[in-house]
Amino acid sequence: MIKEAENKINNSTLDIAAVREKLSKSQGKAYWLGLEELSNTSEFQEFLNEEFPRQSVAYENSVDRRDFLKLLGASLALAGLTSCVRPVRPSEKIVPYVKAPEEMVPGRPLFFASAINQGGYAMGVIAESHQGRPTRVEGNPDHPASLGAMDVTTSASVLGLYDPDRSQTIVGGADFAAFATALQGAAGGSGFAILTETVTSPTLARQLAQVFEAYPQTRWYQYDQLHNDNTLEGSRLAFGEPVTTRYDFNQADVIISLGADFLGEGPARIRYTKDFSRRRKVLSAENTMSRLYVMESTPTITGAMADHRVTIRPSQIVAVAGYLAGELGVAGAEGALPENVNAELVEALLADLQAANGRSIVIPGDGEAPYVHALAHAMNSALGSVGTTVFYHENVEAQPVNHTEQIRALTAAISAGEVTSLLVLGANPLYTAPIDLNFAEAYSGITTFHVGQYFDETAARSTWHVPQTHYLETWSDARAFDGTVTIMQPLISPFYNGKSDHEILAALLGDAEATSFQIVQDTYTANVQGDFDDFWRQSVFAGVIAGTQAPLTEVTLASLPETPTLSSGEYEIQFKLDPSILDGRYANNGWLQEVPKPLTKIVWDNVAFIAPATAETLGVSNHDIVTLTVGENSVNAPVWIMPGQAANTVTVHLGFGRGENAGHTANGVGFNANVIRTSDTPWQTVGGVTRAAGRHKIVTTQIHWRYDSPSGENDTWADYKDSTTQRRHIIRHGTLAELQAEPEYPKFVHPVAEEASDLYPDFAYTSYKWGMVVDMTVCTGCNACVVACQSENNIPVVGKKQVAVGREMHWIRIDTYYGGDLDNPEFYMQPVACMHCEKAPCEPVCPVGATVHDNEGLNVMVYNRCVGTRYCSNNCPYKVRRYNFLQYAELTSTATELSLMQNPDVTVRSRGVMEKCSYCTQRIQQGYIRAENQGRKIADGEVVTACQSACPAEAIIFGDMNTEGSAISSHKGSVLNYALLGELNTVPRSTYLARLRNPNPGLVTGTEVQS
Amino acid sequence: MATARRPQDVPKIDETNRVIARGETYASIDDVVSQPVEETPFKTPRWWFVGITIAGLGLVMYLVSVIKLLTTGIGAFGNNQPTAWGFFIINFVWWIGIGHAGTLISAALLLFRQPWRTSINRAAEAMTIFAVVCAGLYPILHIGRQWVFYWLFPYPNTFGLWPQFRSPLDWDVFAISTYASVSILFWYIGLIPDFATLRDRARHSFMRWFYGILCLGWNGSTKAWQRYMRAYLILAACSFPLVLSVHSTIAMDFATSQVPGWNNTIMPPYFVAGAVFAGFAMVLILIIPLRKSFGLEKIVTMRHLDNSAKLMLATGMVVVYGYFVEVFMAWYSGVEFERYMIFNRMFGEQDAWAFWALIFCNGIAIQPLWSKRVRQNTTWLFIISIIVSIGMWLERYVIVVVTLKRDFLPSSWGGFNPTFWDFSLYFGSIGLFFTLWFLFVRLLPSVASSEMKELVYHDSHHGSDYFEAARAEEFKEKGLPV
Amino acid sequence: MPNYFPPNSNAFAKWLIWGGVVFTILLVTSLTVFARTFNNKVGVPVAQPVAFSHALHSGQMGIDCRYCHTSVEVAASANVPSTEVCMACHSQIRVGSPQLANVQQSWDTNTPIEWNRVYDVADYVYFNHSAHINKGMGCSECHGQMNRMEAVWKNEPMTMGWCLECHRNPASRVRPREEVFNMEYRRPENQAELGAVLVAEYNINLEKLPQCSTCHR
Amino acid sequence: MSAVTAYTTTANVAPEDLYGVVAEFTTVEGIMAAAEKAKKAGYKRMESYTPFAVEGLDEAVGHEPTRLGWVVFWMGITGFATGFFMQWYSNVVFYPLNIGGKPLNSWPNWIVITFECTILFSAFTAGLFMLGRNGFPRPYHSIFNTPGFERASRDRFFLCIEARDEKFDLDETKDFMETLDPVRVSEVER
Repeated sequence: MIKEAENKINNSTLDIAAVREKLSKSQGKAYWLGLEELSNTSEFQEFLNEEFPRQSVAYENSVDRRDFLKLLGASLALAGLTSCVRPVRPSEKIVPYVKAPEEMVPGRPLFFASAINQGGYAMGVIAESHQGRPTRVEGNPDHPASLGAMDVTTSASVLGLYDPDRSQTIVGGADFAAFATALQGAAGGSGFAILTETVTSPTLARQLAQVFEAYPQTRWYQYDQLHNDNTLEGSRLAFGEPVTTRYDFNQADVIISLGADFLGEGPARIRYTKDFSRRRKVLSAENTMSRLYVMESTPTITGAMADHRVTIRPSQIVAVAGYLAGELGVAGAEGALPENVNAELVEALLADLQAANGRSIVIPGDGEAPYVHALAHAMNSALGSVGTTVFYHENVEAQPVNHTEQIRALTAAISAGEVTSLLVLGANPLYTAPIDLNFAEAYSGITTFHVGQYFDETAARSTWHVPQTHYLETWSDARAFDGTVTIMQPLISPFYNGKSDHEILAALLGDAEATSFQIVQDTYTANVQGDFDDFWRQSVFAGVIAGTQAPLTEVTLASLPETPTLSSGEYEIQFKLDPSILDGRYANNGWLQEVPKPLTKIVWDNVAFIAPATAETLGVSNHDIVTLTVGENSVNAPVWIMPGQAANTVTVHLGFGRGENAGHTANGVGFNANVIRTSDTPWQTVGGVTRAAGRHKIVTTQIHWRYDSPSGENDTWADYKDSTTQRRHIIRHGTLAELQAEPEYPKFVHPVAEEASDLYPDFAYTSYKWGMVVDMTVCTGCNACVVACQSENNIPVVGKKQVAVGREMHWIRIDTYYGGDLDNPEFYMQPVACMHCEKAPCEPVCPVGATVHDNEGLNVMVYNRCVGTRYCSNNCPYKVRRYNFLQYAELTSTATELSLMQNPDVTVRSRGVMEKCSYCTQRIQQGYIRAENQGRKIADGEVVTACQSACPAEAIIFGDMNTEGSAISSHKGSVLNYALLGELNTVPRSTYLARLRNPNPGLVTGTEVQS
Repeated sequence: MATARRPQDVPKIDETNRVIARGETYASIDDVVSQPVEETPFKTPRWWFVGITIAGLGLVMYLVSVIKLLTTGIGAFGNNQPTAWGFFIINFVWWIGIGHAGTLISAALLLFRQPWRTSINRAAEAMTIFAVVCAGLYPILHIGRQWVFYWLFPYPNTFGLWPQFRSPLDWDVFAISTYASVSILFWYIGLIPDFATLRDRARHSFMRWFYGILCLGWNGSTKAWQRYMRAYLILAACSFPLVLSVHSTIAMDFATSQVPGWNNTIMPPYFVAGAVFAGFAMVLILIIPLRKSFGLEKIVTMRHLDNSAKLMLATGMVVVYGYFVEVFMAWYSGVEFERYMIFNRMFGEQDAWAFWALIFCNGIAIQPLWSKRVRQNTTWLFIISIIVSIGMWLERYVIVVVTLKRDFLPSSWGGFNPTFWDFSLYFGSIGLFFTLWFLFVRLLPSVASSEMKELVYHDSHHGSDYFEAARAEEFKEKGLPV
Repeated sequence: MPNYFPPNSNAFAKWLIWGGVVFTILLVTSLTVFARTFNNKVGVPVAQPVAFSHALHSGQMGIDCRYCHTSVEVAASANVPSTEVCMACHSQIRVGSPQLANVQQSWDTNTPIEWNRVYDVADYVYFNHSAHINKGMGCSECHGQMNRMEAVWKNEPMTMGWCLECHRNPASRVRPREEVFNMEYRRPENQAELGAVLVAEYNINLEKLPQCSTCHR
Repeated sequence: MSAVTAYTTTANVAPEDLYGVVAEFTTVEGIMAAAEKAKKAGYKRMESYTPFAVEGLDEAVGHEPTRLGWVVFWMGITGFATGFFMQWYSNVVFYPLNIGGKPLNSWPNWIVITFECTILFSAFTAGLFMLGRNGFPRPYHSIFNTPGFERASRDRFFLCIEARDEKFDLDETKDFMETLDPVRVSEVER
């Protein structure tokens, strides 16, 4: 692989023309064509035990043209196994450097600190580079927003770098010089405006300042769908100034979330997950954990983690918040508890809050009304948690503004003729702007300069379009949620001669030749004491500039305004960013499209969540189509019945329905929820829901979610089927109280007596003994591990149709089960990858010994020996093996520049070969060789698997079980430790810590937890 | 020829039940058996041309499907996760099962001195070999990288690797290849004297050459016969345990695994019974038209059909017992996985139909065979045999697909839905089978004439009921029911 | 009735059978040999764009391997030197010599020299030079006596079976670290004992070496 | 009982290329009796040819019982050993690998293949040894020169007293044959 890599990088002339030509031929039949053969008439009551047969489709060719190109656009691969396809390998060339780069050792990756800029906020990353090819990013441990962890979008960003769908040519004029002159011309005249996304970058701010100096009449607007306007407005309401609130979940004993998905949304989500999980880490009865109450209308991963989850409609949050605030003695706050909220629970909640004396957090959701935020601030200060768990600091944005107001103003200005030419940096307003503003029409009327990574909706309607650089391609800087500045360094020169925002503004200022490097440096040369080179080297190396964290500020509560009356109607519609592709900026990323969404396991689609009860009244079931109407706008959406969804509340996710503008992966996927999203009610509104004709096959990677039977009995087949999961003791869960009751041998961890007995003597694992523990108590099911694994192990994307027939390739999956009451269920998340059983059932059945054990206990899969009988998969109780039914990975013969992204240390698998989690054996081997060359043993924590490094909850622990006092041994020693399907005597090396909840003792009757 | 002298104490047995009609002579046997083979191509009956054309089309479909498989991959078929084994293995087991009756008739019945085997063993053995050919191709086709299937054989290689002998799949490799080669040997050895006959009867020099080479210069010398009969007996003695071991091994593909519904000790015996069951069904499907079209009624008598039907009934009941035990053990074990598996088989929304359909085909449909009238009615026998063949295919469908769909972790449950190619490969293999069959009945003597002559000899000297008589006496002495 | 076949047909038939048997045996053996040698181009010198002579540089001048193959001790791949390395000397020595034309051109036009690969391990095999060098495995064990090769050829079949010979019994090949780069090194008579000692001294993990995961990932 | 009258063909065959004298019979009883008589008369080198295996004829003609059974038995043992050794050697000695935590020599797993090898060796020994000892393939055989021998595979039974029998004398033997009540007696050349 490495030599392959060398060849590629050194004589890789990127044949853009060829790729374009390939892509142009890509119109194919719709994905799910033929899937409707499946008659899926089950009613909503059985929806959970309904198992949609994963129908295979009689398709003409393996991966049809469109799919192929989707995959091409999504994930391509070097053929590691060419010699399996072609027995005789052709003679290869070795192409060395002419001048070898500094500090580069061929075959050794280099690591660079940088940051991904998401909605203006920085997420620190360490990017891995092989011979100059960025192959992977991981979190930067020194960065406050990441602490070394990742989420799906961060891991997948490297795929975005190589995406051949990225815009590659300047449109509107001959070259960049022409663009520059045109831009300067426009700015010189009157009515010039700049539209950016959220700006925290000091350099960009500096340049903008320069622009306003040079062109005083220039206006600046910001619009970014990721921007949390309500939080901003809330803080204005509460304190009169747009301060930023920072929470410390590590210190909190009681957490009340008012519709806040703080584990899954916002620039601090990874940091908050870390803090939250560390507070809830339990290995023995000595440990304690915080208690989380969540009030939300649609299940989120935060809600799934809740100890008490309350399902309420969006419009009721205000009332509930008001009631709570009133009870907590916030002046002027009042509200009546809705009847569908369990009063007893709220009382207990209040008691808890009081008891926590300051070690509590009340956190409102970004989508909630500003008034709710104001109440939350008031409550936090009333509870005295400010300074303990809640902190305020100045807003770190260059200009904190309400973006919805901004786009409204911009539209008005354009129609008023005040703005005649517009420079758009990165944003895609024609897709994301609220529909009622009719921004598109206004936009097309004027001279527009668009800078973006894709030739998207906005680009298509612009006078000029210039390709924008990917964050791995340019120098830049950005602030983290807490203000810490990161200098972002490039790993590779721009693929498609894109331009960075800095270069664009420089060009605007008349210096079309300026490099981002120079521009970014200039920002700091001025105000750095001491040796600049030292400062620069340290800052760039560390990935953070020391001491740039925003200082805390004192805030004084203003008196509460009038309680707003939120319009409520029969049906409320709630808008959410998609958990994977956010507002659509990552829509063309195959990894993010194929990663199963948390809780639902849906791939390649967005849907309308409705509650079971609502589905009954509407008479619809999964895959049916409903029409959502807001005002005069309406959209058709496929139904997904979501347990725990508030009644008469529909939740839709943004970012889909990109038509033909987003690239070959995203085109035609899902529906566009923006068309019913208006500027005055951007996040939740009132609308109509009616059943529409037709069906749309939604594909999920899991078809049975039921944990237990609703009726509790199992004398009928349906109930029996429901409750089988429970009787299999797959998920073992209990409460902290139960653990403390029997700290030695908790019954819920060992529901059946297990005694290990075997006819065979055990193998001794003397050198290393690798093992893994997954802590289900802290796992949020955020999918970070899934995508991290995909990127590390060259796992292909297979497309919706292949997933539909049960051929997804992810090596690690997150099993999700719903238990208890359908209207407000408990959620159980269980990441499952190869267990590396010591008595692996897969091994003895392989006729060629392609899967065997090595002396360190790894269940190794030898791809090049595998003939593909698939017997191992049949015999694997955990069904973690993945099979290349078709040539998913790309062969060298047809490889494009996307192949450069592959990890050269992992073989790429060819058709007809089985694959599975390898415990990242390549990392173990590298660690081993490194250690041996230095004549020592591998240290604890030196070898980290991809999933482990990504996990923001630190739920995955990996290491050598023979090392005394290693993290893994302490976890294996925990009383909560259990083996999945251990009674099969497979002796898995991966085990689980039972799922612990910490419900309010006052609310627990028997084992029944009220919600 | 001399008229039969029959022992006085033998009860008279009605004529239809004779293993060979009265009045047959050495020569007449020869003529009946050899005539269809010796016909000049122009004289070949029309039904033969029709038959082989249809079968040939099936063969073409088979080849097309194989090409599709090799070019596109397993992905073109219905297999998926968790149902990693689909039609390939179903058909493999189905064909292997069919093969078994042939060996059983020729080997086991020879050892048990059943004279009625003689006239049908040749055809049955041919059926065995063709079925094994169809079966043997499936495991090779169903692997992901067919071009390296030889890695399953122990051969000198540059990797320094061996097959993994713990795997039942490698047991299959040995079992199937041994079974195929031994069956062919057994069959060929049996054919040698008849080749000699054809050589000596040949009117065209070409046929004389053709059969002259095939018979290896057989001259019927007594020393040759002496060694021949001993070798033939030993081959039979080898084939009988072999045939039992082969299907037991197939059963162990499932029984040694961990999958609930596969991991049953009942599997080997009930697979063997099922194999014989399906095998005799296929024998009847083939023999009934054959004896009619070639006018072999006099040597392939009702007696043969009747006995085959009886065996079908007996083995069928064993299979039904197997189903019962599966259900009982699942319930009795108290293991949730097993229980759920069996309940899903019986009541699962997707596949209950298959279970009840196979219960009908293999359990209910054979009950009429208790009545002699049905057993002696070729039409009914033919229909029932067809139903049984379908039922046995369904049984494998339930065992392979329905079981795999629902194993340990509900999160990984899946579905299975075969594509066009699954079916085309299946029906194609039937085409392959019948192509070979039609070539066989045209080119080779479909009845072992030299062995028939032995029968004629015994018939002429002791009466055709000689053996029954002998056993009847023996039974009387032991006080057993006759 | 006459005989259909002439009397000598018996002999013919016998010859046919025995001939067939002999032929099969010969075929199998020859194929086995073929797979291990010619098929792998063992011992076949490979022409290169530049007539670089290891015999001259390594043998006569005694330049250390690591002068050009710098990463051999620290990385998986023993890198092929960049043109820069050649020019380090040849900007002074034998400038303008026709044999160096390609090197000069590469330097001037800044285009890499495309060398032909001699040792080509399959892509799914992860051979690591540093691991072998540091554990006392000499270059010449695989590459033969490079110091005597004008044009380089593959000295060993490089089949998995061949790799395993040593991975199963490293004591048979391992040599003192200081001898690793010595092309003229000869195994001593007491290789068995010496090997055992070195294996212990270098902490070579005999258990791990023959594992699949050691070379395949 | 023979309805056919015996007649003799006298091909003028030179003694050196005479193979033997052959008598043709129509029934099993005929040839059995003839063989017995011939043996009594002291003929050793004789052989009978029949369309099917006739019980007892081999003793009548004076053939030793075959040793095929023993050969097969020992080859079966060899097959058993080979099969087991192959598996034991490759798993325990040649490349010991940890397969699913099972012992290296998990002999219960070897049973099936060992058994199959036993059967394979035995069956092929039986078949090939039989052919080999009978000298097959043997397209040419002097006995085929016998007039009317094509019925030897149909419905006639032949007894041949070979010229190399030391008691053989053309005329005597022919006369003796006549006494056996055959349907025909003929001289057969090599």
